[in-house]
Amino acid sequence: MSTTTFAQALNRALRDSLTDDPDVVVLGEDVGTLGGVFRITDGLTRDFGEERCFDTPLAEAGIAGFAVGMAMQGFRPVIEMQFDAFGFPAFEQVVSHIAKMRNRTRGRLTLPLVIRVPYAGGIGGVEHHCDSSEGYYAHTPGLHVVTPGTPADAYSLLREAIASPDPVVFMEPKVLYWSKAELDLPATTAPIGTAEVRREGSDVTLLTYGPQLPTALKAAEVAAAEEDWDVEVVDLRSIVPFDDETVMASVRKTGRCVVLAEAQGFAGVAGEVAARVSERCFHSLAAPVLRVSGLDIPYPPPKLEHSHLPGVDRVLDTIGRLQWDDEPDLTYAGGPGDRAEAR
Amino acid sequence: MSTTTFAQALNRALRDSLTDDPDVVVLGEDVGTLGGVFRITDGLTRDFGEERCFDTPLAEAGIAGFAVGMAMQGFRPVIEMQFDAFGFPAFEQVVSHIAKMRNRTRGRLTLPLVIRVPYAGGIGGVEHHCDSSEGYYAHTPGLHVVTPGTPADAYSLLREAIASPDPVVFMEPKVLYWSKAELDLPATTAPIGTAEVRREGSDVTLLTYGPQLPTALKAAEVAAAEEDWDVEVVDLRSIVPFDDETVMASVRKTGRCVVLAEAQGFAGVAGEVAARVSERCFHSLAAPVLRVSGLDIPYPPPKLEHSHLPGVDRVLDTIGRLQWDDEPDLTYAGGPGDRAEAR
Amino acid sequence: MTDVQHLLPCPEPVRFMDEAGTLVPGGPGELATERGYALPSDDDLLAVWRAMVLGRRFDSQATALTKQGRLAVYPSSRGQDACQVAPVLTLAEQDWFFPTYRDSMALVARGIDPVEVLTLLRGDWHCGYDPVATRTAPQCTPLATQSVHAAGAAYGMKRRGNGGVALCYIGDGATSEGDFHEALNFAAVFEAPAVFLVQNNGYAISVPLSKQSKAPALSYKGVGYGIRSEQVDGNDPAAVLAVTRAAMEHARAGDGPFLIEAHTYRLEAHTNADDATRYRTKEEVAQWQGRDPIVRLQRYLLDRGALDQARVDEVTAEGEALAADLRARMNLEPEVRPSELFEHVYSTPTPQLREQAHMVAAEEAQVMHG
Amino acid sequence: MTDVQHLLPCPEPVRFMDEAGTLVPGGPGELATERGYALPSDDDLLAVWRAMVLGRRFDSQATALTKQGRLAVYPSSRGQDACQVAPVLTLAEQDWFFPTYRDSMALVARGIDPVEVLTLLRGDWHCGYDPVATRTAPQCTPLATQSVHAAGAAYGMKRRGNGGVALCYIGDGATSEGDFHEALNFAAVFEAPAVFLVQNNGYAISVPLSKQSKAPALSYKGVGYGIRSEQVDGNDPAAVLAVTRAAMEHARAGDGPFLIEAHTYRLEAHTNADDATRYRTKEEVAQWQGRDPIVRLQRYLLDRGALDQARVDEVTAEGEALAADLRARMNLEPEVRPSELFEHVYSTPTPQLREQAHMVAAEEAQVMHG
Ligand SMILES: Cc1ncc(C[n+]2csc(CCOP(=O)(O)OP(=O)(O)O)c2C)c(N)n1
Ligand SMILES: Cc1ncc(C[n+]2csc(CCOP(=O)(O)OP(=O)(O)O)c2C)c(N)n1
Ligand SMILES: [Mg+2]
Ligand SMILES: [Mg+2]
Repeated sequence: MSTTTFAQALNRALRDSLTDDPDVVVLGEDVGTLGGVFRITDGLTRDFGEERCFDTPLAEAGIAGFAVGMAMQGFRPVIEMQFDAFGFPAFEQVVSHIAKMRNRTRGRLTLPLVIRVPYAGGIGGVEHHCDSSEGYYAHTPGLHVVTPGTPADAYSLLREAIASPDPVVFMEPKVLYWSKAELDLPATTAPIGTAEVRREGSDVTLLTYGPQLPTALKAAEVAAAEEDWDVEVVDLRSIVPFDDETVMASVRKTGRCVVLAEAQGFAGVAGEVAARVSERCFHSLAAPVLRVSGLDIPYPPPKLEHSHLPGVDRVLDTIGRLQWDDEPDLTYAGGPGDRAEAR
Repeated sequence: MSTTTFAQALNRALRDSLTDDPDVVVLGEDVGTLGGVFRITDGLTRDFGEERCFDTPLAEAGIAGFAVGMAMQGFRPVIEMQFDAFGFPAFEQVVSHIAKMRNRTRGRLTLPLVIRVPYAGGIGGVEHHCDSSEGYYAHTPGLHVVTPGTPADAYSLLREAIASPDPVVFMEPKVLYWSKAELDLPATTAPIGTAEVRREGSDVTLLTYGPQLPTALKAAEVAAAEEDWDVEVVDLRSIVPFDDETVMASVRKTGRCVVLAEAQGFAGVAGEVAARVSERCFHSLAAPVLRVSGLDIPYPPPKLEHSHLPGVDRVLDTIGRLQWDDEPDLTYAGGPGDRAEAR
Repeated sequence: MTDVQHLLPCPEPVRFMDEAGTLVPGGPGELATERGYALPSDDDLLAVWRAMVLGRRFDSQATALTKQGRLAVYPSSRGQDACQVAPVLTLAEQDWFFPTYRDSMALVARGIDPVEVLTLLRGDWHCGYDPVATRTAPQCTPLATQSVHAAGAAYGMKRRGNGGVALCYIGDGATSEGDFHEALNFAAVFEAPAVFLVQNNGYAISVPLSKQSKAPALSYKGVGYGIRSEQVDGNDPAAVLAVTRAAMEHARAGDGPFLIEAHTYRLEAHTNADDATRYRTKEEVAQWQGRDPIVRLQRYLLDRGALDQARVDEVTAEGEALAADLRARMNLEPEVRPSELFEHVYSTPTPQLREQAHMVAAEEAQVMHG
Repeated sequence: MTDVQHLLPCPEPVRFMDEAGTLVPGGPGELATERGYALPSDDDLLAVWRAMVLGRRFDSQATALTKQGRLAVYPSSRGQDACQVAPVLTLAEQDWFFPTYRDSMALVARGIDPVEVLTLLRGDWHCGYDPVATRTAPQCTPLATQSVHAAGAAYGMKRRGNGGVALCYIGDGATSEGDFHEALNFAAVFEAPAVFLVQNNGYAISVPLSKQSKAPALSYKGVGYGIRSEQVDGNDPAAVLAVTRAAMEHARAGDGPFLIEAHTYRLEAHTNADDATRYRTKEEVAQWQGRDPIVRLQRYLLDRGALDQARVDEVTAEGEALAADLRARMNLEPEVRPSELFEHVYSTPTPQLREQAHMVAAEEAQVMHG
């Protein structure tokens, strides 16, 4: 076993895919000579040549659309959007073509491409470098949306994404790039579409993914140590497809559920997960499903990001509020009078 | 009282805003001479001149960004995205600037602009002309997202949106453009941020908005006539801000809730609404909150759209499934064996 | 000192014949020859003429089908016939074609079954033909987005070394979109064998070119990408054929992309749902009616004796047969299956889609049996 | 016949002085004069020189602050000093400026408090200055997006009739973005008084211009929009000043937008976090070090006797004072309030934000008291 960072695991996945399949190409801004601003593509151009890993002009719609065209010729492009917010110029290409081409053509024209998106915050980055954009993609039928939380998953899920016949939006939590594991590569973890129980527990299910996985595990530890709550942590890994089976089985077992996601909370993935669990486990639930999400604000400046990011305390507070009241968050929302005034 | 269509109400709102405030300008593709492909801007150029209502080059990011620049000079641009899917090229401008400029500049630079988006389907339109894109905007902090369901609201909410100091994404359900009401204009309805009980009822709350409002009202009628269910229909009107008070009050009263929205269901507005209700009304709920949404597929071709669109029957079926089982949708999902196989 | 002359288009549209089908001596015609465009052979022009006649018959039949409610909508390309068919006839086996929503006539010229061409507009599915088998991308509705695909596909073919070229159509209005810019740039940077053909028909729905661009001509955009460019009289079938052929050869020879602007006009409204009288005059339309590419080429060929009335009648009859067949097949109600909605979204439906498919199937069963 | 010569840039970058600060006789210098660019007066050049000296001192101080952890990141514009300051000095009271993330030096030249300039990078808020009061848009990170704002603001000023011009900066890499295309086109179509200045420093992070564009020069993009264009030696402060001034006058006179490409180089890495040795050679950097715009202009002014050592010392001291003040103020930990996160999202917080503000306030209180 050797120590492998998340970033190294991704790099290795790209290498092994390039080696195994001559149709795989890696392209994007600065992915060539520089090896990417996060060095995820480090050395690929050197080792596989300009033809296999290359820089493009600076235009994200162009990158996405160019990859569509290459995929039409049988290539398997892996494109990088340098940061989450810089994927937005490509939104039309992603939503109107990449997500829909297979369906449009009755499966005759498939687009086996991967869109790598370094996403979310916690790295002290300035505006536009820390957006959580998975909700936009997850709301778009035709895309798979995958987000690893461990180096082993980073490797295995990326390899599977590249091999997939369907387009995959591969969301890489930037904050985890430097996280480590003892790991021998190649490694194969559970397939896309499956969630993973990262910690077994009996009192409450904590559902999370990507950048918040460490927070969840930490919170579970603290909860066990300080509050004697036995928290089961489930890592979704794949947002689309969604693993209802594993998730619902856990909640039916524990009877309580908190959904933890870093993205702004309103109308995103956390809402979906909470709604699904509430729909499907209604009679198993001893308390409402609560969410711990990022605030509904633009990603804050570095010196204030700690107030935005769900932290261990916020998770523990929320678990603590899995009471049996009808209005679980009144503690913070103030009394009814206050809420009326807010209107 | 005279008969007014939804489209006429919008046109009148634009006219009255142009009359009242010399800083209001209307711009977009074909909004000038042609009066827009839906004729919402009909006659504005003729009556107010090219300076107040004008055609732009064919580029949606350009339109949105140009409007940002004009707003910086004190104008109040009202821009039209010709169809929902044609708003996607402007996504970066909307998400990275329009939504964030006020916050970025500590309120010093505000962008009082309105983005009109004819959206959703039910009109036999081909691909890219029927997308439900409200979920993307609702998930973006800094935007107001408003969607009228009646001619009176079309008028009143659009006037309010144009007068608002904040950017408003104004979602116009295309299927309602030709709907009518007996109405004298100008009319003032409840403000942005408030939901409206469209039909009182005691057994179940049906939460909906925009294109599905007529379906909801129809379903409520049929439910009363055929099933003796007394359905309360709540029209959200404004997705952001969200009127928790009205919504929760209704659900606490009825004890049951169905959320009806046309958009693809996964990770969108319906999920948010269902999650909120489940969180906040847990102990009042006699059954899980269920959703009736569009399918998680690209918008279908015209001859198949009826299978995608939530219809009265699907709503009634769903109300009928407000049983007290733990797995309310197993009827359709097949047995557990079947679900395992789906994996 | 940079010299850019070789990148700039001809200062007037390349043209071989005037509106009466007479060869233009000197003037643009001479310029055309100077620039290396050869007047096509009679055989080649006969092929173009036939394809235009058939294309236009198809087009008018499609418009008629909208009146009978058989098509949801139809954007006619009547008047743009030369642009629709001549470039398509220059395509080789391995080449890919990237059409827009307006280019149905071009698809027919490409040999795609007219019923499959109209599937999108009939509404039984989105794209009716097999893009891989026909080497033709789905007709593209989101404007200019296909141009980037064309750049990528062209580069892909270059990488495959199969000698293929991507031919991409785009409208004058769509050149304003950012994607067009990115496409030209990517094609140039990767020296992709792509030919971009702008059908400048003067309008984007109601918006005239004067509100779309202040460029001396849209073909002057090429130099900003280092792309060779040309402008051509889009209603002169000979010129369109000659210039496109040169462009395709340029691309195929590995000399990089090529941009063509063809000046033309759509004689019908934007679609059958549009009211063109709101934004253009009868006089303008009448003027362009006098520049009809079919009339022009037919007269030229008749004058040369390359064509006779018998052949005209033959091809007219061929057109009628095409139209009759199209009518007959379009009058059959297409079979649609709700279950198909779930089949192509992913290679394997997600569990979520399977649940939804079950729901729809159960509803269908209820309707059938209940 | 279309004539486009008046829209094309000078076939070589406009230049007045060489690397040694000697006026260039004939060649590009002559071309410059032909095209109507006047060698700026000594007074004007002295102002540019002073602003460059102060700007560079600011820039090196900012880089130093990253090492002390006072800034999260800093993109230096060292070497681009002429482009940074000369155009800004041509701005009139009512004009608007649209800078990118790299243009901090330009903001200082514009008179914005250096601490407010660095707010974004210190991380206590996003934009530290008041855009309305300073007529300066927030430094723009999403590439090219500001160019469309500039077009709209320019058109807005035209509509207001206030004689204002929008000056927009953009990098060579960012010209590949669709927004740049849309901005030029909108500006041209609406005859907006906007000047677009491309600082072509040869790289977009690691990507060299040769992989970014095959244009003869980026300034050749203008003709495709009907926009007058120019290219200039971006390290010749006199040329940058003269060309920008002409462009501003062109726009102010109602003659529409203007595109300038300034050839320059960033001497530092992309940001302090970047490792430029990965993609460029020491030799290349050294070569450009020899083209330093400050050295060049200073020598020119000294040679002419317009500047003497006393004045050099004076301005150097001014720079030191600026740096010392900046250091002192940046060393104070800025006060941040979590509650502010909710204050500016909307003019009135939504009920949802109020709930979240309550939550954060309660957490803060818990931390304080618990
Ligand atoms: C991105 C996008 N925006 C808007 C539309 C709506 N629309 C369809 S056709 C059209 C005009 C296109 O004009 P042009 O490119 O000149 O092509 P033409 O219709 O003349 O063939 C518009 C605005 C669209 N299809 N896609
Ligand atoms: C839309 C977008 N895509 C990607 C980035 C990431 N990025 C920041 S700077 C940069 C390079 C910009 O190069 P250039 O325009 O030449 O400006 P320079 O940095 O040389 O001043 C990139 C790719 C971004 N900020 N915005
Ligand atoms: Mg057109
Ligand atoms: Mg650069």
